[in-house]
Amino acid sequence: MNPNFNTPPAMNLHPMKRVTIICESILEDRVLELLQETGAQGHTAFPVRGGGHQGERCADITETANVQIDVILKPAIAEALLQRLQTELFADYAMVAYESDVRVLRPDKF
Amino acid sequence: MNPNFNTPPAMNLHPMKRVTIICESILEDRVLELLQETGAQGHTAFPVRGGGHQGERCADITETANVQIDVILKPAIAEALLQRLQTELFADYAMVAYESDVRVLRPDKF
Amino acid sequence: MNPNFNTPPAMNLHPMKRVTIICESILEDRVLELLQETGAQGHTAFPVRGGGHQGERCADITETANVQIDVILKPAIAEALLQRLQTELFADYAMVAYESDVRVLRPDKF
Amino acid sequence: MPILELERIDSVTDKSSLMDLLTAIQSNLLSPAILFFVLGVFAAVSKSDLKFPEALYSTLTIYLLTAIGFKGGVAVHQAGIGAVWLPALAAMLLGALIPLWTYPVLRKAGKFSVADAGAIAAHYGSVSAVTFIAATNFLKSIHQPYESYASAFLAVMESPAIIVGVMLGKGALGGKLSLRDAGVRHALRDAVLGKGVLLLVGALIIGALSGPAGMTMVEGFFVTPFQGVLALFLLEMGMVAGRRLGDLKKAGLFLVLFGISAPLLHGTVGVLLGLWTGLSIGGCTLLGVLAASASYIAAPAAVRLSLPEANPTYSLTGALAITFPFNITIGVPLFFEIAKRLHA
Amino acid sequence: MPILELERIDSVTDKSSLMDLLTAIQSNLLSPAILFFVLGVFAAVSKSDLKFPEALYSTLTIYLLTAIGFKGGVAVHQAGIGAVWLPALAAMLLGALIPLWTYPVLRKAGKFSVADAGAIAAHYGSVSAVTFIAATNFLKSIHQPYESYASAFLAVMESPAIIVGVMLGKGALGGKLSLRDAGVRHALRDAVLGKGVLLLVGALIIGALSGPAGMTMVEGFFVTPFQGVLALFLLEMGMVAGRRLGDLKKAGLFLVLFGISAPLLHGTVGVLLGLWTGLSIGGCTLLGVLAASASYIAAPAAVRLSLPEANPTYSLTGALAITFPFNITIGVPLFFEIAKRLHA
Amino acid sequence: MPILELERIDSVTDKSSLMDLLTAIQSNLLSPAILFFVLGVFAAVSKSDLKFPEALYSTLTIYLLTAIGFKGGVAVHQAGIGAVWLPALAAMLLGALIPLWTYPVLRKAGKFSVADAGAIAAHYGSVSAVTFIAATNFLKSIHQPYESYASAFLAVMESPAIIVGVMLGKGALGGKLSLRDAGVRHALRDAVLGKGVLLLVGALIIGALSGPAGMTMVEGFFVTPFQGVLALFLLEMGMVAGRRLGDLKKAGLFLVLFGISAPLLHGTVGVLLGLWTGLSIGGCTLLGVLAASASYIAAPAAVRLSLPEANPTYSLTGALAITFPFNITIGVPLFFEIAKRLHA
Ligand SMILES: Nc1ncnc2c1ncn2[C@@H]1O[C@H](COP(=O)(O)O)[C@@H](O)[C@H]1O
Ligand SMILES: Nc1ncnc2c1ncn2[C@@H]1O[C@H](COP(=O)(O)O)[C@@H](O)[C@H]1O
Ligand SMILES: Nc1ncnc2c1ncn2[C@@H]1O[C@H](COP(=O)(O)O)[C@@H](O)[C@H]1O
Ligand code: NA
Ligand code: NA
Ligand code: NA
Repeated sequence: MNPNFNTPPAMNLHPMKRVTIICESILEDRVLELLQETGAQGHTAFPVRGGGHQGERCADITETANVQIDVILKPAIAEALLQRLQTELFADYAMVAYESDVRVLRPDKF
Repeated sequence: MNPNFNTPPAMNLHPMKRVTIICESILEDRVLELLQETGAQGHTAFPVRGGGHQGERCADITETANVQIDVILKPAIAEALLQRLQTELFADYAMVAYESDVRVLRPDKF
Repeated sequence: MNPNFNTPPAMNLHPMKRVTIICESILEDRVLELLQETGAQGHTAFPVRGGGHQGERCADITETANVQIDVILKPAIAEALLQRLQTELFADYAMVAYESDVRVLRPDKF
Repeated sequence: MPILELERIDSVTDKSSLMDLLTAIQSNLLSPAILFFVLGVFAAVSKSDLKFPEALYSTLTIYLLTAIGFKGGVAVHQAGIGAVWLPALAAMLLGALIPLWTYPVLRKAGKFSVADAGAIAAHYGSVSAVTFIAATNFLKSIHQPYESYASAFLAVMESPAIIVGVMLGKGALGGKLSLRDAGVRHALRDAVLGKGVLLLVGALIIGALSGPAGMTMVEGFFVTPFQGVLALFLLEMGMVAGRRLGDLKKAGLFLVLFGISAPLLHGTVGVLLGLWTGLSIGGCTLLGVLAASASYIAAPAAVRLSLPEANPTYSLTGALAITFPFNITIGVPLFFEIAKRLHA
Repeated sequence: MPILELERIDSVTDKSSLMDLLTAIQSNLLSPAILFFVLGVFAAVSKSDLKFPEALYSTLTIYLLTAIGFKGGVAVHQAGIGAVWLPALAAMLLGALIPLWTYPVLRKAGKFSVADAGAIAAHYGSVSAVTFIAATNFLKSIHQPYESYASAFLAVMESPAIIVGVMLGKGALGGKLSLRDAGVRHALRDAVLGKGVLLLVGALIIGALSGPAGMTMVEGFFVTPFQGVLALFLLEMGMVAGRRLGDLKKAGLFLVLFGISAPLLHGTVGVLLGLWTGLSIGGCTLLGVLAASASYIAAPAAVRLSLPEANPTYSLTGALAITFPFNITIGVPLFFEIAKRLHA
Repeated sequence: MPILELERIDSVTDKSSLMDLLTAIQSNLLSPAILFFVLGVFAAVSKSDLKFPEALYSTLTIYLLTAIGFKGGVAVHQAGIGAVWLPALAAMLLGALIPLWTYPVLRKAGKFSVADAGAIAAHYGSVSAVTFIAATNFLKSIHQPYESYASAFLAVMESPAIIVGVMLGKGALGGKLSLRDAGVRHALRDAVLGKGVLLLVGALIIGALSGPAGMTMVEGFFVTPFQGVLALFLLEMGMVAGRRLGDLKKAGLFLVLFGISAPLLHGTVGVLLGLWTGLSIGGCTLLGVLAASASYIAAPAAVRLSLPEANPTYSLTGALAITFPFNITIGVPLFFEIAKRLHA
């Protein structure tokens, strides 16, 4: 790998995971409960529209609106969260979830 | 690189790319067509405001509003998508696009 | 690390950082000033709601609304930006900030 | 405000004929509200870039539910609970019973799964506030008086069918139902505290408490612009219904037939029930329309959370793209005609 | 509602003098709508934190277009197509022709590129609904009757100029135009199905179909609060225009001059055309104002997609920050004065 | 529109007794606006899924501020600056002074930090437009005339207290204040250009310039639906306040006591000041209500930016969850009773 490509992270930055969940608006409260049970310390949410295997979700009425929920958490619990989402919600609802790497200054906050 | 820094991904997670496109609202339909042609299986979109080389886009009227479109897709087609965006739209419109690495549980969905 | 896991980036893609800032809506202008001082060339913003150490911010009234500000910038200045956010704003306001790796086609734009 | 909202009772002609019905349908089709609905369907089908912001849809919903509840409450204040309780109770029972005969038909004839049949039954037993409002507008436009406390029936008919439908969809008939199930609890909760019921019942109580004095204060907001707001809302509903037309194929022919015959049957039953509980022609029409209507505000949310394995395409397409347009165009004048004849 | 919206025709004094014009301008400047526009400009220039949510802007746009279309349709219903078609056709032709003389001026004198000249020409040939509404308000405030079906002219003038302007901007004069070009198809589509045209024409047809009976139903929404809603909308437009003031430098002196002289010329032509097709003083004023106005709802979207290489700063700054404020403050009373003198 | 908004001055009975007060409170509690507030609290406490879109909250705020400012401006136009300046100046001074005695109490008795005490003092010295509107509605409902230019007092009372409170919170008493501090500059700027002040003062000036002629134009929007819009807004405010009830524990008992006794004291002072500057019973009531009210639109934003170390939970919970409900339910009829007795 080209050493210039990924600049080495500075000392003060700490690795975390960001889990992004996009799902039917109606599920927001259930997903937030699930986050709390998994040990997440916070979350950010906003309404989105989209499309996928369950068809277009054009967000003109609440019933077809989506919400995106982003949560920063310790790497150790990110996959546990995704697994729970899969077991409990993936089968029945329009939903996508993925994780990515992020870095923060205050690791104890998450 | 500090081995503790990037926690090794769990076995069940599969690498994907996330391509993020931020552009004039008016382009939404054209970008969605382009996504479909490139082979993306879904997308998520929401209105944003912003600023860049084409000036402030403060989203108070539709003509100066932006939209952000996120799409998760197979790594193989991510760059093709970015290239098409560049050839067909970058020159003429206010637009930014970038890709990043994400991991999902159900690779066949994307 | 599994070589299949991180697909090697294509030649034409250039590494950048994305810094994501989530904070009280009221701070938007101050954060944008700070971005400009740090040398960022643009930004994208949108209203979000959320919750964290400072309690629920449910965005029903402006006083409890959040904004998310995403900025793509040269890796060299990403950490400087995070450091300034920490020194000047972290203590007093509801706020979260993190950086992640992204890749773009036109590095000179950022 | 008298109990029958319009004093002038047009002497209804005896020879109520097909001509009358056709005239009523025609005049209904040419009202601004219905025409705006058609414009919305056209906008969706022609893929125009017209889009309502989601906030506008929510705002219009909040306004319509609050206004209709408040007006009904003031009418209850004037008529007294004594006049209201019997037809209201009958309406409530009707709502709870509709799923019981709808469900087996959907299972047997429609070959729907347990969950899907329960979900659809819940939608068709519950009611549509906007269909009800369109019916009151129709009655006003032809100067037909009606019990203005009828929106109390609307308020009490929202929830029961949802609860019954969800229980059926959870396998109540197969003895599989558990009241400890999180889904069932969700449904019960949503049936009582969901925003539709909360606004309707809440505004109804406020209207009943503040009475005509309160009405004088807020009339300029809840009454004056009401019909125009409805027209705007129907423009949006037209777009929503138009966008669902594509799902008709997925829904299948049976659902299309069901979406038209269910309101015909339920509407007639509703009119009869009105007759038995002593309602006027207008009141019978409204009870018929309520029974005929299918919910798309309260039911979808509650059902989605409590019967996740049900496919929402069926119930939403049926309620929004078939039954709703049928009711506001043909159903409303039809149930009025039926009420008129049965009263004769 | 009579064809001329105000029955009382003030006997217009003969000695129409500069004084009259100044008085008219002054009374126009002191109307709430214009003052709210000024407040909006102040809010933007002083960088106040006042911001309208985007959903409010869309909602106000939808409301104004629907209301003006509907009112016009009811007027067409009353006047009959016979009275409307000739001036409407003339208005449509005028819209299509304006780009033809605007384009060469912009190319030669303004040194704009082919695409930029086509884009600006499209904006100035098309029309601004809000300017039109401000003009009807002005006429009402001075009790000047006008043909209330005039919003039909507004509806038919939106599209033609966009199509002509885009063709010019695509190089039609250089023979480079291809009708198979995706951009041109987009423009044609948007010119017919864009939300501005769809709402205006749709509501016009609805008004024409439902007539005065329909008007009675929705008057409390589409008429009663109309002028106040306009005032609120102009507050927002003031902020939008105020924020664009900074772009005036980029736009250059030529565009500023053009943004004032184009409406002067087009407005006079519009008034004359009204005279020839038999409109009243009020109707002539409105046709003048339409010709003078520049589009900022329909044109920007269509032009941006079909002429992407055109710089939107030029057309938007011209339409929003120069021509719009000029028209609503000075243009409207001026074209009224011209109409009055030419009728004398 | 006369200076006293209602011509019919009810002969106020002499034996103003506790009965009168209780009757006034009861009738106030049964008004639609207050009942909708209660419904909102219930929706929040019962965790219903009812939610207002943020855009609706902003829109309602913009509407209410603009309407109240405009109406006040028209009244100023009619009364003349001569009648307004003295009580307006007194109101302004009162706003500036309230933080001076509030601050030490909060420091000493409440043990709040310098910043927190300054922040709370700023909120309680500034004013709440919605409380003011609720008070005018109460007066209208009991047919009590009042100086309709009183919203000018509202406009001038917003800013001074914020400036004084921020200076106290920055350590002005300890001599630590620096006027070059960015925070203080922010507060000064926001106190003059924040959206609350801008809309109120702007609309006031517009009303004063356009006068009754302007009022005729926009009455159908700014007056007709006004009270109903307030009811809808109070539904939302009820939800906001209800959600804050949980913070009462964090706020502590002292703040609860303060949130009730501060309005009692300030309200009485306000009524007295009205008496000295020659206001009617209605006017005195309104000045009392203004003094008693605590800001939750202008102050929170300005204070958050200029006193970041202050905990917003204290000031927002006090203003929204304690003082606001107290004022609109009990405070308003109480200050009216005090005004009535002092006038007797
Ligand atoms: N490939 C994708 N990229 C981004 N978002 C997606 C993708 N697929 C689905 N989504 C989002 O997830 C929601 C549910 O997806 P689905 O369950 O596939 O219908 C969609 O409505 C989109 O908002
Ligand atoms: N450096 C950046 N970081 C984040 N978003 C950006 C950046 N530059 C531009 N954008 C977004 O992309 C849009 C178009 O950018 P531009 O083409 O540079 O005007 C802007 O309005 C922003 O929303
Ligand atoms: N763990 C987290 N993941 C995602 N967003 C967060 C997280 N913690 C806090 N936030 C967001 O940052 C805002 C401020 O956080 P705080 O300062 O912890 O109250 C919250 O309102 C959320 O929108
Ligand atoms: Na039903
Ligand atoms: Na024009
Ligand atoms: Na106060």
